[in-house]
Amino acid sequence: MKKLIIIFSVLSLLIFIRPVLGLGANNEVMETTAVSNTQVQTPDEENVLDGAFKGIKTFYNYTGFANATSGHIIMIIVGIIFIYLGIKYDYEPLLLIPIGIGVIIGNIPFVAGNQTGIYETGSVLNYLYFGVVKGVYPPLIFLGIGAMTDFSSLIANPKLMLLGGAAQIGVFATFLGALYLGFNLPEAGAIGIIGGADGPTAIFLSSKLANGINVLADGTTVKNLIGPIAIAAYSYMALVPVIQPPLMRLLISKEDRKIKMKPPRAVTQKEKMIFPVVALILTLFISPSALPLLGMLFFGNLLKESGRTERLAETARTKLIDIVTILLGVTVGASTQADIFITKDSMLIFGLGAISFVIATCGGLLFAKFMNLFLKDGNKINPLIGAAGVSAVPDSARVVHTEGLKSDPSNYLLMHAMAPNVSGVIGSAIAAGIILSFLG
Amino acid sequence: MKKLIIIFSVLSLLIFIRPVLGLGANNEVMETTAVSNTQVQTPDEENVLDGAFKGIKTFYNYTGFANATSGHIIMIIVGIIFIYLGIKYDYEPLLLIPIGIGVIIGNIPFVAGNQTGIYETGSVLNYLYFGVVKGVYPPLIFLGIGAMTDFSSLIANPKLMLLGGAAQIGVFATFLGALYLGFNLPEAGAIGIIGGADGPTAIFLSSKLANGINVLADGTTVKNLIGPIAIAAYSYMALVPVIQPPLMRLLISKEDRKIKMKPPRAVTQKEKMIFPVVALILTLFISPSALPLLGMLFFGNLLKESGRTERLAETARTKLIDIVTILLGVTVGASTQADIFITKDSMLIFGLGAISFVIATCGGLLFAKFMNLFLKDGNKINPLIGAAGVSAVPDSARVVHTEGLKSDPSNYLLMHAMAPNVSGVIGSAIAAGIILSFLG
Amino acid sequence: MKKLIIIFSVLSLLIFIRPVLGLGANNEVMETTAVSNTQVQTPDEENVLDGAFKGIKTFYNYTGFANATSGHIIMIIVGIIFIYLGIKYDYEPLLLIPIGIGVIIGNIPFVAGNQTGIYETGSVLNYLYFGVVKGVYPPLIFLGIGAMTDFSSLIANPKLMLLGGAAQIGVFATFLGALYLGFNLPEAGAIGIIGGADGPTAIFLSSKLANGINVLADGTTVKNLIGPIAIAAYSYMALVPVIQPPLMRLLISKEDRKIKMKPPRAVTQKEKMIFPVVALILTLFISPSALPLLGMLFFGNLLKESGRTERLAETARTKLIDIVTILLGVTVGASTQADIFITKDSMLIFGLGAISFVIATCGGLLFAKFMNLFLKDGNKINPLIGAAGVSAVPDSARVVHTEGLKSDPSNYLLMHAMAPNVSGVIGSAIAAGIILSFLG
Amino acid sequence: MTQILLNTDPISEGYVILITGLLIVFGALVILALFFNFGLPVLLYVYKIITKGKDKKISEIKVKGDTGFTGEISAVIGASVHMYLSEQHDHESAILTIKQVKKTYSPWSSKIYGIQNRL
Amino acid sequence: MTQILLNTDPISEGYVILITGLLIVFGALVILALFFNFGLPVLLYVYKIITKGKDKKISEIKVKGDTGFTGEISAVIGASVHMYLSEQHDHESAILTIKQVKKTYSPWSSKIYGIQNRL
Amino acid sequence: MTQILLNTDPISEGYVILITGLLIVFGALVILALFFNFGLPVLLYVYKIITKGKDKKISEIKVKGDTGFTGEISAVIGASVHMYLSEQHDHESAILTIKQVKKTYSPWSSKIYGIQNRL
Ligand code: NA
Ligand code: NA
Ligand code: NA
Repeated sequence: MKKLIIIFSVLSLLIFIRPVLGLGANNEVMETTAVSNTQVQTPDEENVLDGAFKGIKTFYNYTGFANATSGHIIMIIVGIIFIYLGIKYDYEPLLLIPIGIGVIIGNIPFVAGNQTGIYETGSVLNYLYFGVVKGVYPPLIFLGIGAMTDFSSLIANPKLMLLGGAAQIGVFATFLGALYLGFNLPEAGAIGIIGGADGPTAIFLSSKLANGINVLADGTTVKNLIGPIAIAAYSYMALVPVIQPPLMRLLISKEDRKIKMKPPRAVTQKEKMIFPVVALILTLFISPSALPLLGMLFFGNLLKESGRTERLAETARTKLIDIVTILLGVTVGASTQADIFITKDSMLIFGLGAISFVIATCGGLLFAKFMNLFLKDGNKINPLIGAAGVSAVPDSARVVHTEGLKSDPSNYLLMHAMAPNVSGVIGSAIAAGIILSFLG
Repeated sequence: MKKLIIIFSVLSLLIFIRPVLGLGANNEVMETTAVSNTQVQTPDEENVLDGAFKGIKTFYNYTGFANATSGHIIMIIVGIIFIYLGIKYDYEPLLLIPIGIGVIIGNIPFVAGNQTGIYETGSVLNYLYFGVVKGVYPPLIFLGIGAMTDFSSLIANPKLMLLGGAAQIGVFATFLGALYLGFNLPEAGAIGIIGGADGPTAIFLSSKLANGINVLADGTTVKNLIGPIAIAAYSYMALVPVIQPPLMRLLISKEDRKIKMKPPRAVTQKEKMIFPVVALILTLFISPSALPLLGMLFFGNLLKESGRTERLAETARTKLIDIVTILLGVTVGASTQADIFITKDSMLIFGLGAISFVIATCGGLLFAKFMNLFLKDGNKINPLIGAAGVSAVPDSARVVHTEGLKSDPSNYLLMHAMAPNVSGVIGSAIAAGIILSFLG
Repeated sequence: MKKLIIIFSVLSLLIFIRPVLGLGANNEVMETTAVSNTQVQTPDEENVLDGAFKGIKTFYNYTGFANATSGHIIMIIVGIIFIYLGIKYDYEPLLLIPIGIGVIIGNIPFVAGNQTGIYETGSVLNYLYFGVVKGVYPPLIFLGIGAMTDFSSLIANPKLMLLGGAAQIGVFATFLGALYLGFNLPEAGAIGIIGGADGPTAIFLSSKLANGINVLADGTTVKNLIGPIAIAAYSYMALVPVIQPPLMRLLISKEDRKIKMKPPRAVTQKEKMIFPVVALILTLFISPSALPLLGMLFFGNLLKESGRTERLAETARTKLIDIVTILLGVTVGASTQADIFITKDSMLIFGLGAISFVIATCGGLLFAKFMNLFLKDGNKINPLIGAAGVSAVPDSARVVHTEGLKSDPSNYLLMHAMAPNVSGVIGSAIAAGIILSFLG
Repeated sequence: MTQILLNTDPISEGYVILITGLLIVFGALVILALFFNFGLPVLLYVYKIITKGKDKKISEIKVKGDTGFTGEISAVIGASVHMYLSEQHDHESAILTIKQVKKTYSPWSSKIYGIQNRL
Repeated sequence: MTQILLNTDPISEGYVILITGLLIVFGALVILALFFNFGLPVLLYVYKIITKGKDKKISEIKVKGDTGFTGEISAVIGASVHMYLSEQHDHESAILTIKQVKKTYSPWSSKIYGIQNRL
Repeated sequence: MTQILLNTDPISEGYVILITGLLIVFGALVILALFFNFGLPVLLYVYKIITKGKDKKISEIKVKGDTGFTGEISAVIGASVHMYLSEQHDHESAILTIKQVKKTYSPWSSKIYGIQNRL
């Protein structure tokens, strides 16, 4: 054994250190005499050595150092900031960290042609990005959401659903704003959905309307805005705890903030089972284009509530949603390749996104105050929960809860805020369906 | 901060409530004078308002209410019934509930062209349906099955395998029946496999033979029968506890039902490890076209029995099979889109399906009685276990067990019924391979 | 009920046993008189019976028995040996068992045309093989690896990284050897990476360079060497405990083997969080083509270390990596279809693979001795850990540990060996990137 | 890809969609709200009459579902969504476990490996 | 897609396939049965002779596999498939655990994270 | 697919790639090593100064991270990689648990179902 190995290694090392020993390579190849060999040798020697320098020079042109642009650097820093926010301040870490690292990955400077970049056909990232471009990931995430969401607060107090509707003002106002800024109709529709405060819905709609593929009646091709829209949606969702509180204090009076609401009634298991089925049929009959989103959402919820399919629900809300979240996060992040991402449009979209969240929140809050005009004392709702209508589940609900506690430490609003919160999800999915029907 | 937000929201609200304030939209766009503005204004106002009504009218044509047909309603009710059976009577909930909700999702009336329906290229459902159409899901499910099935009862008592063969009479008889009813050969082959009482096998074979793509020698294209066949197979599998008992009482005498069988011998771990490898080679050498099914089945079983790959086996029989079951169930369900599903063919297929289960059960029972003629006392088998040969693991085995207990409360048949039960699975996979070789 | 079933079964049985009763089939079809019927009958009878024999004859040509070649038998035996090694000696069971069963599955003889084989478009195996051909599986595995690898030993003692570099000599020497043996440049590059002792990297690079698709400048198409390269890489990785110890004893003196190393310093959580981000940026700026591999590796590691995304890390290192491992193993195994796999090239590749592991190990060991020349006493490293630089995590590290204990039972080298071990992974990924840039 | 151009001017069309959209979203949620306010109770009542108490299985769950689970209590107890949900969840699965301890799963029949039902 | 038309008349061809198919399915299962009745014992005996008792590892498992696991017992104990399977399963993994507690897994080598082997 | 032919003769080119490749691989690892030897400490020091002790959360983890976890100890305790890693892992998640017990997760916000964070 040892013997064998010695021979092995010696032999192979010989081959390897040949140039040092100065034996011609090509003489084994093209039988030449020892003489011509030595003649060939010296040039060959240099050949190899300065070849090495040439090689390094050549290779340098492939490195990121040779191809880096200010855009790449900026985006990489942005990615690092995302990660930092996720880790340090715990803003949506499960999204900001994958997206952040994705932004870095997507902005490593490379030379096109080796199937490296996310926009190069045949690259691995491109295959994984497929699920975003074709809108496949969002419904799978909605499946998991459905399997982890409890709709009882909504069933117990259906009128709170309207708050989820009011917040959709954000969607349509942003849509209008985008039109004013010169985006064409489908692009504006996709941008508007940022106001839905709902990442998967935003990705789904933009993949259908602003995918860089569709051609309009007037022959112009829509821009690919999936990246900016997704990043905007997720960023502002992460910032809900920063955006909403000031608006609440601004629009809701101290007394109103103190309003205590009646505990929601208990909900039977049977109601919970019927809810997803009925909601699915009703909402989709009204807005069929929302089918992939709402269909999967209520499917997941039925798996959870049926009491017979717990193992499927468990898988849907853990491993399945985790896998999809990982792939979605990193590819959405990587889609922010500097040369494609850093454009005036992206900046406009971020501006509109901020406005849309503000409008949505205000819409929810004001509509809550408006509803109170028609409710007799004792039944009045605490207007704060209107802010939860933007969805961004369950952050905005928690923000409401915290604000409520600030004005009255014994006032637990979380349960009540969950109703508008989840109806906000349904609302923006319906809105997405409507926009898709009109502009798809 | 506050300031900023106030300006933000005020500005944006302004934009939003413009029509109420009566400021022209298009005058910002096409610089007109204040005069022309007010002139333009009023029509524009109406324009927008009655435009809204027009809009709602237009949108109404997209809603399910506008497009619903009796077919849609019927199928939605069917879906609800599936879910009800799954939840209330616990018939195969892990299959009936996903399929049921899928049936509902697939029968939401929509206007074609927005990539909504499962048969529209580019729709999410269509991408998920891919795994059914290409027969990718069934082998993955077989992988999980293999990783959760214990073949020891079969190893301990190999002669019981024949019962699994006898039940395949159901497959070929149904095949023949379908020919009589005018289906062409490939279609008939796909329909026949319903008699295998084995969902994944049925989907796999029909995706290869009756997929609406293949063209026959005489130029006719085969019909796409995947949906009806899958639904029929799963429905009757769910109804095994209803279908089999009467046939048992009909064909097996009271005394026979009382027969007690010798306990199976213990099986060594080494035998369990060898079984999947040998069974894989033997069965696939005989029926190579069954490779995707049997290959994965025995692969999964080896992962389970090797004792070195427990973590892979665990994943295969839990999360992986769950994910595939979710996707398979909902897409198979959704493939029952009324306009495509409600046809005379589907009705015929359901009829044949019922017959096939009856024949398969009878075949198993009668063959068991037949075997007893050659077995000396003490070695005789209880003919009831013949019914387990239809597979439908492990329901039919449990049905046998229950029937056995009815005639003799001390007669535990489950262990013995598992042997024909699992061999029924192997049998119908082999049968599928044979049919595929002949008609593929 | 009973009644119904009796009629059912009787009817259907009638249909089934028709030939026995001697009723003509085709007379129902083509209205003939009872007379012509009986005339038609007898021939028809024979027709069916000797038809059956014809049928069996025809079918026999589809069976493996009819199509088996010596190649198939050899490969099936190889597959069984893989499984045996995995189970009996616990060599990499999680890889050898799936690959082994895959080898068997891939070498079941079949008649082309029924979408059975892994190389037939439309077959299930072909769809699963996609992830190998397109290099999608390897990055997903690297994601899981990152989520389960602890880089602290590397952070604590960065100079040990160089050992991971030294071992890459194996990669380039093998590359050169392949050139000598007449492989063209891309093929040689893919073969060279076997020396990286890193399955996923080998699959990734060969899927890009030696995929049977690319066309060279001189018009020749590269060979598809993914199968042989992957099998070689995994086989020798499994044999690391056999290959390395003799070389260690051969090259490292008794005293050197006794060297005790200072315990690595403790590493803070913050360093662990920063490592993946910085390492990702640095390594990919230098070798951008390694992006899919190193990007995912460090992404997974950040998920692990961030402390905020444990659920994603957990999924990545358990269920996700398990699923990919199952699919990768079985398809890589199945890709060894005899007619395509058993070639002179494969044999050469196995030879080169063996050499490459030897060279890599020697390179690591010798470089470790070389480093000691520059380290003052007390800081000296134990040259044995150089062998861990080949990666093959964590086997080679464990081998080092065992060898260390043999010469001094109180000398725990594992911790120290992990540093070169993981840096070996990074090193060979970088090398892959370089080769891809030059030859891609 | 069909596109309805109600107006030549995208801005006006924008307003149309804005108003239409809001009305429809509200409409949808109102209908949903109405159903769960009035439709559902009726429906459940009818169902109860039809099955007149035969309906064991689920009613159990129902009863269980009620006791010790008024919104107030959970609102106080579960000061976090998770707490609320997970408690709810254990609560259910506790019942399910009892019911399904004999259950098992397989893609042919959902009855092998019931334990994993709680995986 | 190849199609053999043994007969011009599909019905007759149907009967051919029916008879052929049944014979082959039976044939396959008979061969399988015969192998496990006669082939396997021989094979195991040969293997035992070859490895003449060196064969520790697996034989352990074997022994373990036998004790306390005759079909009758499990048939009575495990009145449900699940019970039977899961017990069986714990049974094995118990052994595996002892054997593999030091095992770990990685796609290069299957030896990191052995604990997760029982995940 | 771009291919640089520095030499007409593949063998010589092979040597070029061999030398170039080795130099670059080493270069990369050297840079990495240097950064973690000198760059990182500086970086952390700067960060510390900037956040001057505000930086609670992570420093906790840090401290925790240090105590009872010198390489030597783990090298002895964890005689297998797994032991080492998993201990490390429990170690962290213990802290995380305390920190995140109120956390919950959803793809909109990562805060529903924190418990499953340890799934
Ligand atoms: Na929303
Ligand atoms: Na069957
Ligand atoms: Na390596």
